[in-house]
Amino acid sequence: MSEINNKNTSGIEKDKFFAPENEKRTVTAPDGQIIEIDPLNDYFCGDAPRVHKPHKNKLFESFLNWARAESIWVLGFGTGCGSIELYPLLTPRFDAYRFGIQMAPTPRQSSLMIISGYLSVKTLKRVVRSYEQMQNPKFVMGLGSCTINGGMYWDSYNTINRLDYYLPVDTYIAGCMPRPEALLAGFNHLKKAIKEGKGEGANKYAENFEWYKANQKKIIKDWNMPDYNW
Amino acid sequence: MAKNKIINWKPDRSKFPDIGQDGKPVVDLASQKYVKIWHGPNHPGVTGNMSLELTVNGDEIVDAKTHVGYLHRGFEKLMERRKYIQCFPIVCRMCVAETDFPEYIYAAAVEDLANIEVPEMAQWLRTLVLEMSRLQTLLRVVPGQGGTIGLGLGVQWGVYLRDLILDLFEELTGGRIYHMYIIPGGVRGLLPDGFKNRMEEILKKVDDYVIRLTSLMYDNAVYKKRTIGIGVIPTDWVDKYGIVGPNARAAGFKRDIRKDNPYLIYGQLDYEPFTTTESDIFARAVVRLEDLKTTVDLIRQIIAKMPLNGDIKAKTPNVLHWKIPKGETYVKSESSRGEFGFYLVSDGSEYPRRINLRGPSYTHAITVLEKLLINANISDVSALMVSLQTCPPEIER
Amino acid sequence: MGVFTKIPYVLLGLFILINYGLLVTGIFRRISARIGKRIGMPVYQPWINLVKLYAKRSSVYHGIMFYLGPVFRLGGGVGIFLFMPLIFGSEYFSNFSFAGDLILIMYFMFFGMLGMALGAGEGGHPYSAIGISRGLAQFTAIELPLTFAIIAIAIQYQTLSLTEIVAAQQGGITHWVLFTNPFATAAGMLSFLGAMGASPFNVVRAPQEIPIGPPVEFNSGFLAVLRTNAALLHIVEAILWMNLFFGGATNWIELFIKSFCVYFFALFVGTVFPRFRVDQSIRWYLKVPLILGILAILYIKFI
Amino acid sequence: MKELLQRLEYRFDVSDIVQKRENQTFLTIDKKHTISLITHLRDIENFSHFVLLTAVDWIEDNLFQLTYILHNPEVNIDIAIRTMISRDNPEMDSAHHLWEQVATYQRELKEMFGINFPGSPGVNDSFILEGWDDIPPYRRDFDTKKYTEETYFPRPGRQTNDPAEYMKNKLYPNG
Repeated sequence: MSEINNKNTSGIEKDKFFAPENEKRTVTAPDGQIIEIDPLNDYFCGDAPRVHKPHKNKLFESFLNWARAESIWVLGFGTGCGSIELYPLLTPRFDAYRFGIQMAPTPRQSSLMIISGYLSVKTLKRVVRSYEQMQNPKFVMGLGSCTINGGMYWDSYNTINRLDYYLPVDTYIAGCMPRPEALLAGFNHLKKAIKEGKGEGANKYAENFEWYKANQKKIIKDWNMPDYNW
Repeated sequence: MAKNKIINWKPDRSKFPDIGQDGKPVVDLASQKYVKIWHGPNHPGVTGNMSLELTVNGDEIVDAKTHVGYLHRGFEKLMERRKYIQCFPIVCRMCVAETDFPEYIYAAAVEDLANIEVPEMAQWLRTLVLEMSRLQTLLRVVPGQGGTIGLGLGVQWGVYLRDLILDLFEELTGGRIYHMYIIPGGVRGLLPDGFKNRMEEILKKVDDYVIRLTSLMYDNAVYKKRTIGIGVIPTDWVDKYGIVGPNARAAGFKRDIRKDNPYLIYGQLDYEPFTTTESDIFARAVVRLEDLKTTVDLIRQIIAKMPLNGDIKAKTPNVLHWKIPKGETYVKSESSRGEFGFYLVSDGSEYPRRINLRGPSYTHAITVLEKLLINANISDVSALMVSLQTCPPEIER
Repeated sequence: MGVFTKIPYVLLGLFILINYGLLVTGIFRRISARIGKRIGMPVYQPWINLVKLYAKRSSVYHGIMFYLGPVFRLGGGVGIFLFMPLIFGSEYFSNFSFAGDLILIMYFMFFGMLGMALGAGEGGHPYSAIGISRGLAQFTAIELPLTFAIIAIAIQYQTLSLTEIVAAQQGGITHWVLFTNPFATAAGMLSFLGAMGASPFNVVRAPQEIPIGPPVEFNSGFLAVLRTNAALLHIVEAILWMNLFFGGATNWIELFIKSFCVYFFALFVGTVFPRFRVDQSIRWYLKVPLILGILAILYIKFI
Repeated sequence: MKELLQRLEYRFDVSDIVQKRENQTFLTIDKKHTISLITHLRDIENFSHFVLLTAVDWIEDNLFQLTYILHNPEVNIDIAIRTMISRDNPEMDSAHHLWEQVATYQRELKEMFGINFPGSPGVNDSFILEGWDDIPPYRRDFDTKKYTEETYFPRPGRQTNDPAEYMKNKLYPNG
């Protein structure tokens, strides 16, 4: 673990975007005690994500998958314009709560990340961090044609074209922007996939970690954080 | 709130850090007296996708900085590579909350440069669409002010009504959020049969909702306690920081472009912008509620006075080879947040040379919010953001 | 009846109450959805949520206290339960109540908060630190009127045993504390709102301000323990208030109905009020409910 | 409006006056006198509301055009001030002392066009982009399509048509 951290820290120190508050420093506390602080070691973990195998008993695993499918907690992170349709989804007209869909305010407690539309590079960095903080099993839903092939912004210099190069996507919902009905249909599709045991995006991410990281680092130029930060 | 308190309002900085030479507080994080909190972008209380860098001392905010750019798509660059007509699907995506205002001002800017006179019927329809757009935004934002401090019930009811308005939009234009209804020279279609009756039914529901919302939110003792006297914008800030729209009206300035520089057929409609002088969160919420009532009234007037039939589109050249004469213009309209304008430069070719959007949040969300947050309680951050009605997509486009 | 023969019945009571608590949570969500014109989630959703949370494959921890925080919190909930007589007159379901159990229950109400504070503090998230300081400060203010109300009841019946307090209230509706000392009931019910974390006083977990307060870093199994505890604690608190002010229960049906009504007092107040800031809520508790609590003591002393 | 323009012409060396509508005027002034004209308009003529500041890239003439739009809320007229600066070493006097929010506009222009405003607070901080290392993206010589194809991973199968050609082929297939 310390080895990985050292590697990360030394790699970053040359970066021109390295934030000054992340540097190693000594601090004098109010009571006169002198403390050494290395934020990157103190705040983040250097462990890469691991593959967590499904339970061996198939019947038991399918029961757990049923529970996962029927209780989807969506991370409340509106990354793009599609988040405006999440209002009707959670209010009387479409009421997604009926299907066990709730909003969760922190990535630690949520199981589904909705990428609601176009994703600029600056947001992608935050999205990757949030995604890595979520707990296995976790799912990603790409909303709108912008996440599929860039959509309306296919030639924009600041938005990504294909989401599946950066995060493992479980479901795409086409449209610009998708209607709430399409979202509900997408949720049903996702539920079906989870119940069939296909919702293994987190394991896929762990298996192809190097590839995903390389793609992410290609476009996120000021990578002033460790490779993996939960 | 007494008036003199607003005039003499100054942040009490006695227990706060010193101000440095650049006008910013000098915060020594290593002294362990302050904590830096990154508020957003993954935060349910932040409007849209933006983040605030807050330095707090206990519950009180010492220093605040707005960070934007999470929604940057480079519209202004993309539009330079698209023909004038190709810009229409892209321009309405600039601000997702109210998609018709950028559409209208872009069309108006093109017509202004090309000297096209829009037929009267099209002007009425444009006004109707703009007011409907304002209504659907306000139905989300007015109860949303309560939602920021834990009163989610009004939001549930309001967004239900907003869905009904969106249904009407769908009937008229074919789209729920993005309409692309206003095109250069006019609009795309006439009203469907029975549209006015269905509109009136919904407006009755909105009237009923306003009464219930008033007793739920505006007469609520806890709501008043949380909002009165918080986030006061002093009157001299209005010109200094370019505050427009409802936020200026709450500070006692009668600024409404619909009234000051009437565009479309607003000159023929009868209404008076509501102003108040308290200028705190509650006053801004009251102004927005009055705006909601005004909008309902305006839609009723439009439907009553509107001609039944007429030409809806002026003659334009083939839009695929349309060369706009050289020139530049600035066109503005009053959105639900305030002055919303386009600066359009044409170099005489088929492609626009430069387009720049002026959104009210450009000043509200950065300069004003940073100032208001100092000395505020961390509980009031999201209430302040919603009361300024910040909308990040129009800052970064 | 010996202590060891009681243990199976205590466990049975715990099982019933946890499930009843989850059911009430489900109904709570469903009714508040109906007020907002929605249909709402299925009643059995809380059970699925628990299964899902326990079934998460990975979890993140931040040290020993982070592990122990949810355990202490659950210990607080179970502790209140252990010393609370559920059914008056039943030998099987009066748990381990004894002569001074009211004091112990008051202690356990704070114990869970403190344990949670230690655990959440180790999580290191600034929002949990803010939430804890708010929660402890507010709970101190909430406990004051409640303590006055309990002192009033203790003076009235000359006992600190819950069983005896319930026994003294038997024999008709007019014997309830609700009628014999309305001030104590008013003060107690107002602090019940705060103890439940219902809307005007839910600044501790305020999702729009500090999402979501102390449990912000808890995930997977830790969160599941907290959720289990929340279901148990809320219903046990409702039963405590029922025992104190509304005459207790002599059978399970009465217990379910009475605790349900007490529980839903918090819901109906909570739906139509936004939340106070923490300084405002402390100030409020030190005004109206505190005066009511003092009045309750004066009322019982001099009238 | 006419009187105002006459007063301005008398005091300042303004040219290219275009009055598009009766409440909107565009005029040009040289770089040196821009800030003093804006100060004059704000303090003497009551143009107290600052609307926007933006730039236009005239790459053919090797010039940047800066446009300041001011608004007079008392008589409701807009005035837009154009000034041309060289594209080789783009630099302009800062106007942040007049309105504080101008600093934000100048920060954006520095990032998106590379126009420098010495002395403007925080002008060198990144505003919208993060870790940008190409030429400023709003300049005309920056090709966004090429950049996208090189940087992001375009999904194969996208067809792009010139709409004029496409409609011509569709409507008149035989030429």
